Amino acid sequence: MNITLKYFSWIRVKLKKSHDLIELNQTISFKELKNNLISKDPVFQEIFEDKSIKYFLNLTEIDDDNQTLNNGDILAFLPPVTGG
Amino acid sequence: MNITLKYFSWIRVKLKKSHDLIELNQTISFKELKNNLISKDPVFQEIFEDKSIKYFLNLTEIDDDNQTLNNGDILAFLPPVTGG
Amino acid sequence: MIKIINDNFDLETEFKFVSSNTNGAYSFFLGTVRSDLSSSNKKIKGIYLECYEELALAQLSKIRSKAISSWKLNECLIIHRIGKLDLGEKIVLVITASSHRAKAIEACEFVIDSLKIDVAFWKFHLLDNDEKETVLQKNLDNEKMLKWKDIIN
Amino acid sequence: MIKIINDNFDLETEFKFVSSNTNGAYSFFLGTVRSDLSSSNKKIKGIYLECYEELALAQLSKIRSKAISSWKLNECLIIHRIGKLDLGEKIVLVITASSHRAKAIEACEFVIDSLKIDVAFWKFHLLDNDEKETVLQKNLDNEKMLKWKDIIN
Repeated sequence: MNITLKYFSWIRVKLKKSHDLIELNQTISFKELKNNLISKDPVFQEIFEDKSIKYFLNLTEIDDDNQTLNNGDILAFLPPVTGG
Repeated sequence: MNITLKYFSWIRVKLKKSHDLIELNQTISFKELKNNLISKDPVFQEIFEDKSIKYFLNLTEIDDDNQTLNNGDILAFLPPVTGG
Repeated sequence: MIKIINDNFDLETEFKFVSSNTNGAYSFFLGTVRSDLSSSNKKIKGIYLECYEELALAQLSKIRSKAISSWKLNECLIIHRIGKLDLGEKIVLVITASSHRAKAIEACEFVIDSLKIDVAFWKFHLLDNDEKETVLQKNLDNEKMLKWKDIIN
Repeated sequence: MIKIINDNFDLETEFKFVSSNTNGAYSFFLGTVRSDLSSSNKKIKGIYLECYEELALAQLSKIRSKAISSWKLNECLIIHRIGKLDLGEKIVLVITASSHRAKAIEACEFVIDSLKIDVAFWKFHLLDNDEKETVLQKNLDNEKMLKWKDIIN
């Protein structure tokens, strides 16, 4: 299964990319994905420790780390917004 | 001496004119002018009894009936405003 | 800038007069001629606006200065139209310019609230039967103005 | 109407989209690119606006609906620009249309306050040395939003 990660603002700048396509063999929880990403790149440690960042799964904010991610899901990393 | 009276809104409509030129032999107080006008036309009785009307002498609101009117003065009759 | 005019005006053009790189926030209030009257069932086909122009200019100037000093505005523009206006036409425009959004918004509301009760304009409804009807001042406008007494001195 | 666009827009044209004879009061908030930064002494030559467009449209739509229902608005238009913008350029426009002045003004402030903290836009300063600097969210904006909790539920 595939999950698309979308990065915005300073996260995009820091990672030097706007998105990633993650391929997995089975469904995974948001918490498991976090650990997965940290093990691949320690910069994610910093990101996940920043409590100001919000995570949106298919345009809805994630409020439970145990939420399951499914094939085709889009997970967005959102630093505090600064529009207007 | 001459005093110009300016009428606005329903007062102008009621009097069917926008202004009057009053000729006087001597200076006069606002109170005396009021009595003067009422004696000439009883419609001024109704006007002066309406406490919502404001009187501006040379663009400044009159707050004292004993104020003296001088040659060349412009006295305006202002019903409550309704602009905007 | 204060203007009392007969002609219609263009919002983009008027904005350019107050626009500057040091601002960042602009609040506009635009009043237009409504077809339905809240106070009655009568139909109107427009309005007529009367003005004591020398006095209105002086009164608007005072309100504008008070708004600029109280909210530290960079600019404040007031345009009010006079004469005959059709349904939907613009009557009044207030633009306040500031570096701070909340200040621009509050000052703009102060200006239009003040204008409604303190400036020498009078409205007439032009009725379908060609009569002119004097518009009466709303108590609500007077009451709304009271809130500014605590903010402005 | 909600638009997320690169191009500049014209205020008079946008007003015509929301204009109707049944309104009478329009409140506009216009945000533009400021040359002086309140937070630092750095000079900027413009900004870059990033957006998660699908999400931003959904978030703006929710804010717009809330404003319309809470203040019984007749219309509400929101335009936000994205991409590179020069000093003084328009960033955001909110127009609320109502038959009542106070409602239009309050609703307009609610929309821009909500947009500032709840919609997926991110600003970068384009510095004179060609660097991009991430703009940080203002605490003030979050605090200002709290006042709406009592008004809107």
